[in-house]
Amino acid sequence: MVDGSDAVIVDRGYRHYEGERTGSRGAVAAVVREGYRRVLGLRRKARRKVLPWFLISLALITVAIFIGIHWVASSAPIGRGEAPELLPRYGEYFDLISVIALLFTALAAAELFVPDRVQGVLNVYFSRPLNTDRYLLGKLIALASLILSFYLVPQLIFHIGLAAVDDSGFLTYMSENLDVWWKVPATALVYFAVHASVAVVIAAFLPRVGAAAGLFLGGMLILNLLAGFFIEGTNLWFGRYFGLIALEQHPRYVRDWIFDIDTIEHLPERAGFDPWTSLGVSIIVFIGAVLVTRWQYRRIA
Amino acid sequence: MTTGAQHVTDPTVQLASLSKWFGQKVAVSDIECSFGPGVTGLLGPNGAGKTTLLRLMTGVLVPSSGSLSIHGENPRANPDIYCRIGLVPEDEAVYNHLTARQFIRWSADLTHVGDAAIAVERAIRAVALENAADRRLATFSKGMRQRAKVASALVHDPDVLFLDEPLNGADPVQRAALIDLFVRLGAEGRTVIVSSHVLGEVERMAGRVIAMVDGRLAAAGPVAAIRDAMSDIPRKIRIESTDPRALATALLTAPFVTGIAIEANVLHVQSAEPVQFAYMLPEAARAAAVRLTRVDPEDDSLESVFRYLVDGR
Amino acid sequence: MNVAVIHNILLRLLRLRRLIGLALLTGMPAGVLFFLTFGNSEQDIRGFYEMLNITVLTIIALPVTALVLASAAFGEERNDQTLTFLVTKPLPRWHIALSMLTAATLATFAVGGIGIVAGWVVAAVAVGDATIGLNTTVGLVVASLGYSAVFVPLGLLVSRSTLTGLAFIFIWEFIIGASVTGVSTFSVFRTALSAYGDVGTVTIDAREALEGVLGNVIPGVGGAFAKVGVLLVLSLAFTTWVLRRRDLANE
Amino acid sequence: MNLVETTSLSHDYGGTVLALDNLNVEIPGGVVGLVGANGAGKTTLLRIILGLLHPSGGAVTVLGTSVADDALGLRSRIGYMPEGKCLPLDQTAADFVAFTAELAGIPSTEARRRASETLFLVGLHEERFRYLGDFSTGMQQRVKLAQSIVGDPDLVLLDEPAAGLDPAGREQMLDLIRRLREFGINVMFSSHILEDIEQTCDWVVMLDAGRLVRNAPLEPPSDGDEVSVEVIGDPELVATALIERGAQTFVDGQVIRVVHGGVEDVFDLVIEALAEHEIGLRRMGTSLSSLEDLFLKHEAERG
Repeated sequence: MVDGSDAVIVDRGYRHYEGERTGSRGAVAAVVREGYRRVLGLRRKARRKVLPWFLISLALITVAIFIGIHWVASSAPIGRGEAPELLPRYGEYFDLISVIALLFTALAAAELFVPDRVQGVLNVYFSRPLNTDRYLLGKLIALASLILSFYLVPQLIFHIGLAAVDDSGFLTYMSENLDVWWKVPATALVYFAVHASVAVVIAAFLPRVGAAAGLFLGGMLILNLLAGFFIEGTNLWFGRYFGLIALEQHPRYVRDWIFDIDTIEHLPERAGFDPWTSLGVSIIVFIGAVLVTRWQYRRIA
Repeated sequence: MTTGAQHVTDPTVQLASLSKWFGQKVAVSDIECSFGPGVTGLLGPNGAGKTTLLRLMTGVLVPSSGSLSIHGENPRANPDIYCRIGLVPEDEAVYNHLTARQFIRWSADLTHVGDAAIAVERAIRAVALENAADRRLATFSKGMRQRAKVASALVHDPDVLFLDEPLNGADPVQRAALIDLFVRLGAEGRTVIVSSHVLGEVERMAGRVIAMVDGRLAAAGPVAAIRDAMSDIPRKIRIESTDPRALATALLTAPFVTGIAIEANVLHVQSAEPVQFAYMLPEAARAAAVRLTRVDPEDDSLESVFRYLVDGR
Repeated sequence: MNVAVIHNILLRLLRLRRLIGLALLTGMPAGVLFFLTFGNSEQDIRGFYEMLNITVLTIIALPVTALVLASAAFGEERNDQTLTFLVTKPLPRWHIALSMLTAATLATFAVGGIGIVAGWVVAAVAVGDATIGLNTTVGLVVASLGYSAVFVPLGLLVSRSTLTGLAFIFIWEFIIGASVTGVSTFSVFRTALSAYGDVGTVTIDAREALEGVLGNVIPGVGGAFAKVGVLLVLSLAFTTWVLRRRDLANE
Repeated sequence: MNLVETTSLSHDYGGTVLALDNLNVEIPGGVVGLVGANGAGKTTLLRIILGLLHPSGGAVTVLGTSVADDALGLRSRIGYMPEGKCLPLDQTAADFVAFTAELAGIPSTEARRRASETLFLVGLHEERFRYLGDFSTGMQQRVKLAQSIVGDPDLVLLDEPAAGLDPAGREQMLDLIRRLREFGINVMFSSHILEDIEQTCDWVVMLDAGRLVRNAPLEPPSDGDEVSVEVIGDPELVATALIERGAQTFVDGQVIRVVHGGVEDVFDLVIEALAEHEIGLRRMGTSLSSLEDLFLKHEAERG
């Protein structure tokens, strides 16, 4: 364009956009991407990154430790191959990760839902080709992919790690443990369904991130505590149904069922329910949460 | 302002080298002035320190240095003086759980008003909130909330009033009514200090102006005097006319016209001496047989005072 | 003390939605107890009642209730920027401080009282002992006073007072209070429980739980009230000092 | 094509009070001012145009499309700057504006580029990587404007864009609004400050208690109008001269309001009188007082 003798002054002013518009689908995708950034504290002050990345590194460090235990066990000269059932595997890892994930869920749900509402940004969202349902869909996709990744990525690393340190060789281990590929995701889904549902409903109503996260964690604790009292003390025919209010326990019960673990008696089990009931409750909680959240957002939009 | 225009002869509120800083940030710097009966406008752009100064004067904030007195008393040391002070804070907040009447009654009860019921009704009437007095403040519009705050500041018949942006959010009708009210309060001999960044309003109610820029006292004195003092700031004037080119030719002969731009039927004239220019313009237009349809200084007088003080242009 | 101030704060603190939320929280043990009264012996019911009172009510529900209400006394004034109205009134500063403390205590006592009365009625009917709720009520009085003394100045001083208060409960009351012997004396809910343990009879199960929580704190009503009394005086002095000497608005 | 057309548009928020009462307007393109007291129905109308609020009666057509038929499609052609807070304070200006461009359907790389350009236009290029929480009111207001135009809309709705700004900030904002027309963007903005409307708009819609008071172009000065003149020097001299020529005058400080029913041109009369008595002309114009008077008159009639 520019040769030695010419000069060009470019003032573009305001440029009109002539390209393709991605429409509503693009808007949903933008909500999802923005959700990731918000929860993970990306493009935000360092202070905001501390908590999410602390929890993520905690999840990864524990995987490393678990693999390490297996490696030590398999390479130790004495006791090789003895009592492998004592070593923690996929199901046990859920025990650990689910506590960290509970915190992560509390944080993620609150961050995704509270600030948009409190800071009035919803006014901007809904002035774009986006309605309540699509907005919530975007948020749900963001939350689900984040939390499921939080469960599944460490488990995947764990799986590869276990295969790598296994005596029988990498490929043999992989082919002998194909059931992991459905058991782990199915379990993670149940954890997600219960934890995220409760966290989102709370976040959809409370005006502060801290309060929403606190109420979610405290609520889970208190429900367990109360369910314990009911199961122990009540003699009424319907008393045992209060065992179902220990929401935090349902995914654990389902997990033990899927992985065939029977070490702890969870509250719903103590109340005499089978795992199918816990699975059912999880699904109902999820559907209920979707409906309540949708109702709330239609009301305020 | 070395002339002492920042002081009045009959001061009710006196500030002596008052300063306030928050950490590194200086919000109010060495303010030395006094206020007396009548309406005084406290003028300045956003962030100039008007709110901080009003909070210092009303004892909400503690000065970092310097001192102040209202009727000879520092409100921090002697809260009784609050009986004679009314404050309308800038914050939009009010007690949302109360009705307007409850809120005003609460103020009356806390300021030891003799016959509270009568005082409350009088205050409600003064701001014309009779029809909404029993609605919760949460349901009020911005303008109505402002009026409720004004009523609560008036209920105990104070003789010193601090009003921080009281016209914010009021529509033209409410604004006109509030301005009338403030002018009346000032005429009754009360000290009324009104902060604002909308200059037209201050001009309509205040005889005297204290202008702040960047935490410092920038100007003090009667509005007109400040105008005059600042009238020599070079300024642009926008002129709509039937024949801008002919007018431009005529205007260019004047030495104080330093630049002219033509845009459709609009002239933008840059003048080094706007007062001179104002005198010359009608003559020039008549001589050139050009019909003027609109003349506007592009920077409204006091706005340009700010800009001149802030940017030096 | 000033009646208009207290009345206004109480109206504000006890908004219907918050009242319902907190009443549900403090009423939870009563609800649970109701279902436990069927088919259990009087001795068992008494045991459940006391365990619920100690674990759910005194250790979780009351601190949270007191935290929400007492930190909101000044906290909401501060965050909603209505504090300006209050501090520019001709009231001695210690009147403002005392009014706030009184309002916070009354509010906590009232809301906590809803749960306690509910539990008391359920237990009294089931066991046939009208005095059964006396010790919990004494505990409530101590807790309301103690937590208000801590959280009222907190609300004035800190902008995110609820969160800070929650951290106080967790770190000071739960963790440090349980592990450091010298500190447990100064833990508010232990003080409340020390009063609780000194009034009326306590079942054997509950006695064990109580001693587990109290550690080396010796039960005693007089001591408990003396402790919160000192706390209140300190709180009043501190709050007054803040009102007199510190900035009462942000930049 | 009209910007907005409404036919017997009514809305109530469930109570007995009508926020909009049987509104029939045709608003042409350009910069349109929406004036009215608080609670006159300005925000309600804007939200109905956006399709965020479903009117309880009547219909609206925006840019030739019925809102009821395709609200989502319309919204990708409309920008909206809400009144009050709407910014995520933990994001940078560039991130937020780019994000809102993506919401309007622009792919993300292009969105980032447009965000940067738009922030340049509103004068925030240097500050674009700072967090919104650290912005002043005026800067935040400009970010709000930037997010409304970043998606290249055909129409932007601005709800009280100059609220809470100091004079300098307000003037910058009005300047930006005037420039939007050069960019080919239609503007509809609400304000209760009449001066703002007069300085920027070429069409005025005035609402009162949900009813239409006026829907007309902002009149260019014409002969029969009232003219207000601010002078340097003795206003009485001028006033007397004008009265001699058959005009009616009101003097208020340095300002003279002139009403002239005759055939002769008011402007020429004024200039003549000024030149004759060597009085300085500081400011002259028509509409300001007329619009405000209309407003006050209407309010007074309503009681």
